Amino acid sequence: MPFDIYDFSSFTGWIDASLRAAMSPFWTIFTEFVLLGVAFLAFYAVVGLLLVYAERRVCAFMQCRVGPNRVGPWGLFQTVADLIKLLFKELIHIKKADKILFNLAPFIVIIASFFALAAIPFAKGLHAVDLNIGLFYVMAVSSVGVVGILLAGWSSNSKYSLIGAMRSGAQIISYELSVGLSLLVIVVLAGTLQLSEIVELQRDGWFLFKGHLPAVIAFIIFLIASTAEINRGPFDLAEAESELTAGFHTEYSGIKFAFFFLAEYMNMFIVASIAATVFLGGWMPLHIGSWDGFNHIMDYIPPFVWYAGKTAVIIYIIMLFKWTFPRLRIDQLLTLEWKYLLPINLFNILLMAFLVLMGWHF
Amino acid sequence: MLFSYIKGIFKGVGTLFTGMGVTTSYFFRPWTKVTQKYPENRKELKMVEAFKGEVTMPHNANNEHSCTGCGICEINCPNGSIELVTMFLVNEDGKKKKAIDKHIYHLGMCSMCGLCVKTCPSNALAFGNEFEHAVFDRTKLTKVLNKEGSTLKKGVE
Amino acid sequence: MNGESLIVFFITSLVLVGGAIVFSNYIAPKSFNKQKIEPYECGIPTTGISWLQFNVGYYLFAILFLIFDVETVFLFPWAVVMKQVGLVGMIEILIFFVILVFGLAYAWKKHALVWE
Amino acid sequence: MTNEELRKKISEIVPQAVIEEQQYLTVSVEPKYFMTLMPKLKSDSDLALDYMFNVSGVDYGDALGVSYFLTSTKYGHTILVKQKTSDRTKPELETVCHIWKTAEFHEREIFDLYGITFKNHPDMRRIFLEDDWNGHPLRKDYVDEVNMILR
Amino acid sequence: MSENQIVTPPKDIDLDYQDYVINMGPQHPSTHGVMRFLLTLKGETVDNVQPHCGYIHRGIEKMTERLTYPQIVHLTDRLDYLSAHINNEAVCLCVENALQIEVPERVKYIRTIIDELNRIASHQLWWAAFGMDMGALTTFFYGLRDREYILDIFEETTGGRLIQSYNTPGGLMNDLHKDFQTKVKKFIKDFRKVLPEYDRLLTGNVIFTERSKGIGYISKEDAISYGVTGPSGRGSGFACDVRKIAPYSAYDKVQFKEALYTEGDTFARYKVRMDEMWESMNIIEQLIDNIPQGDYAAKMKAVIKLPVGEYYQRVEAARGEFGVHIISDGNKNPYRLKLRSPNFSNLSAINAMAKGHKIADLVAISGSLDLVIPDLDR
Repeated sequence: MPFDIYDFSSFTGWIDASLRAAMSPFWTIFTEFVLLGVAFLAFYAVVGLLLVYAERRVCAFMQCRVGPNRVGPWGLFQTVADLIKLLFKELIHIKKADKILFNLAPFIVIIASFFALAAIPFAKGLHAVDLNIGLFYVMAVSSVGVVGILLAGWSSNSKYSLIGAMRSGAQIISYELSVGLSLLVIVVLAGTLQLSEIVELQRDGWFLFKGHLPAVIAFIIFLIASTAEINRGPFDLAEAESELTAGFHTEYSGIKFAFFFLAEYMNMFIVASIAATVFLGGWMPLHIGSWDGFNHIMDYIPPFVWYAGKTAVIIYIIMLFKWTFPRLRIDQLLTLEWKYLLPINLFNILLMAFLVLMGWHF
Repeated sequence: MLFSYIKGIFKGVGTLFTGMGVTTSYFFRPWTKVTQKYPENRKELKMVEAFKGEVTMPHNANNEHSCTGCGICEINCPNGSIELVTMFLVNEDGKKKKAIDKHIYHLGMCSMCGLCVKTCPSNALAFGNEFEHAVFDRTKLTKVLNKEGSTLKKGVE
Repeated sequence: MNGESLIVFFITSLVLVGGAIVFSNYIAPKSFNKQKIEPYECGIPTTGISWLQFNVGYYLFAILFLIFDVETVFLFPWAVVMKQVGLVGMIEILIFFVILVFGLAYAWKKHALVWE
Repeated sequence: MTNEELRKKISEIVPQAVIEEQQYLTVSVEPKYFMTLMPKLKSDSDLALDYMFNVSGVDYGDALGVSYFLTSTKYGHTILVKQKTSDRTKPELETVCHIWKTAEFHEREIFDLYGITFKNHPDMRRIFLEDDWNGHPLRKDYVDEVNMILR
Repeated sequence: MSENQIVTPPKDIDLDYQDYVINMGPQHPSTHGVMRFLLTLKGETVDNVQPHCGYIHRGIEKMTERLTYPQIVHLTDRLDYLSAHINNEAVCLCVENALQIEVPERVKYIRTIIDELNRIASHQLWWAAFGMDMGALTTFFYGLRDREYILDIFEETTGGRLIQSYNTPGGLMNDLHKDFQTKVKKFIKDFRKVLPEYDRLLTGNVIFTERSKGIGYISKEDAISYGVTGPSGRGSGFACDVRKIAPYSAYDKVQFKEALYTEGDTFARYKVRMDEMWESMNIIEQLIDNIPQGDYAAKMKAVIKLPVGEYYQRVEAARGEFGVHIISDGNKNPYRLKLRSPNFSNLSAINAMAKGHKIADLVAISGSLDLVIPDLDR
């Protein structure tokens, strides 16, 4: 296949081999780890800043505005300027706050998002870890972030934060289920949990099309549930600026607040990546049946571009949610999960299992 | 019951999509933007004629105004933002005549009600279109409306 | 490089957050003000303590969640090997599902899924 | 109901009431007859003055008074009921807030600005000014040498 | 936790052990101004709401005792700044009625048109802010964008955008701008297209309807008793439109429907305002082509002195019934001027409405009452 020319495993393998030739095994691993850390740190920062900028632009366009346009060309450095501003802000420690948890919370949200990022395949051979239970791992890790939010709200010794924390508690106990079950639908179809293998299985067609109806339902449910899971859009109850001023991060200032902000956007990126990987074939190009010429052209587009494009589309959809819908109330949040998403999900899994058993999928 | 449940889901999702349609359509129509880039468009930015920016006293080319110093504007101002310092001039006939020395206007206290302009018997006052009044020092908002060395227009009583 | 490289991510994130906070602490101005360290409550001093007994309305949901989350974990192994175990596994999981759905329906009927 | 009929009806309830015709039919009653009149105004099916659209406190100089503007959403007639007390040091009047709930806030406002205490009011506190404010600003004899500059 | 953390609660709260007392406002994004609600919560459920107002009490009623009537008029813009022209008109009408001056027909027409434009502008801002209270942030920009056209029309004619000070006892400050009619017609034509878009974005949205239907119910009897007027009262079926009950200016010359809903909840109040925007456009269309020629002000004396007596004038402001009660002792200043502000009465019902609902609902309810704090505090 032509797009195999973009195989990154040979590139990483080459780095590995050349390092091994140059130094001892311990230092090889050490150097590789440092390289990995630096690469992901840079990636994390760039994606975070770009997403904040993108969100500002997208919402501005939806609201008939221009958006950031002062710092740098097209306001591209606005986020950087904001970051620098936040760095220079005083970190205020609230009276009688639970100091340890208060300081621990930003660590937890960032660590959770970093861990989830580790397992995402950006292109063939371009992933940090490729666990055989990759999907399960991502689900588990990404739900840790909400714990950070809960801790942040609880430890702040502010009433608004506490209500925000309680709300995020309600969010934990509902939307994790739907995320898991909607991904389970695809696992039934794929028969594996390894993310690289899931992508590989979509070589001849994305799961969204392969699994037709149940996969589409699962995709929609995943979008809804994951939006709730990352505390965004109509589900930003823990933050709810019109009700709780700023909810869980009311008392956070300066760079600590920035980390919550950053983690929110990174979580959005991770969720979009998972959706792209599991439903839209990750870095696999779009192939349509027997249109060989078309398929061939598609193959020449680098896989990373495919991956980024798909992720961007899903991020756009998640942003669209936020800038269109009113916020749900807390009891509606639970009603939506338990009375709508969960029953539909359970039914959907059975439907998919049935389809797979009968061999009716593509 | 099951039917209405399913119908409810479809109807609800449908309304969500119509809402998303509105925002998306604006997203893809950049020409609907209404933002004005303010300091850049200063040149084109023209306030309408009636805009009440500040109270001014128009002077003609000979540095003449038509304020007789009657004090009606001072009485009519609800906030006390106009103060008149008057003096007596002796004209050619040797008669003493009241005239303004300083027409002091406190922009910071003005609420742009327009009573001074409306009630002025000799139409000496008018609204100016200036709207960039920001200053660092509050005292700069106190202005003297009649210009240095200005005199009363001929024929204004 | 596999699982063990996760330690890199752990350390990287610690460095990112810790480093930024330490750096910010170093460069940010500091001033003390008694009002500044008050918890925010729209400008009014807080009444009472914040960590009061707080009435959460989702107690029953939490219990249900616990049950369902564990069941989801049970479903994953089946999902992976579904094609191998075939119809027999399908029927078994169907029974499992029926019990689950029945439980949910019962909770629904008993108005456990209502926020109070 | 026309003003004539209203006048007749109200004189039946409280014969001592002074009724004049101004913009609206103005009924002035002594505070002691006030509570015999007011509940009737709402409960009487011919009057049915169920909507109190304004309550004004007035300082008459020698007396402090309250004017109640009442209208009937059913018939559309409007009357103005007035009561006053000449006690300026500790003025006390009856509340009507259990008849017209809107009076609750309006009476608190009058208490705040005129110092008239309303008996049986459930929550007689200042509403606009701080609790430790001295005096009642809308009274004619209120002096504030700092903020009120006399010209 | 250390020992000195327990602060004695204020006297006015009955502090159960379970009670969770929280201040919403004065520095809170959803109170639209400096307004404070003291909430007693049971979990997320609101048990009691105590409104504390007066943060921007300026003593306008006291100030008016020193001002002449034309000066008072411009103070009233600062009450409900979103229906500034309507407030102005109330004072002017009261003075004109007291002096028994007949203003020219032209003035009546222009006043009515600007009233209705003002009402639309006010409702647009309300729609914008209400959506934002609910969490739909985009509504804010759409509402403000469309409001801008009205403000431009105002600016051209009156010189002011938000607060116009266009009225004066006896008439208007100056004549209409020559483009006024064409611009208003163009605005109505455009806004008729935009308003359905508002519906698509928010009204039909399932999350919005779920969040507003059945929330903050107040019955018709309670609405009358609390004096909840304007769109908030009409949402409960209380036909309180002063434009119908006691027509002023040119309202007796136009045909319009009073928007009435009987549900009494947040959604009904929302619908009333949406319908009112349509009705206002109808009213303007009936008048805009028929503005009679003539003077823009009646002849007035230089110093206006009202005859001794009491005068009251009711008008329908954007938020409800606005009233001016003037007691005159024959001087150029009023002896007593009482302003009946619609928000003050509307606010008094908030505890009855919000009890038993969630915090999020309280935000929706206070948004649906459309409180403007300077009007409330006066």
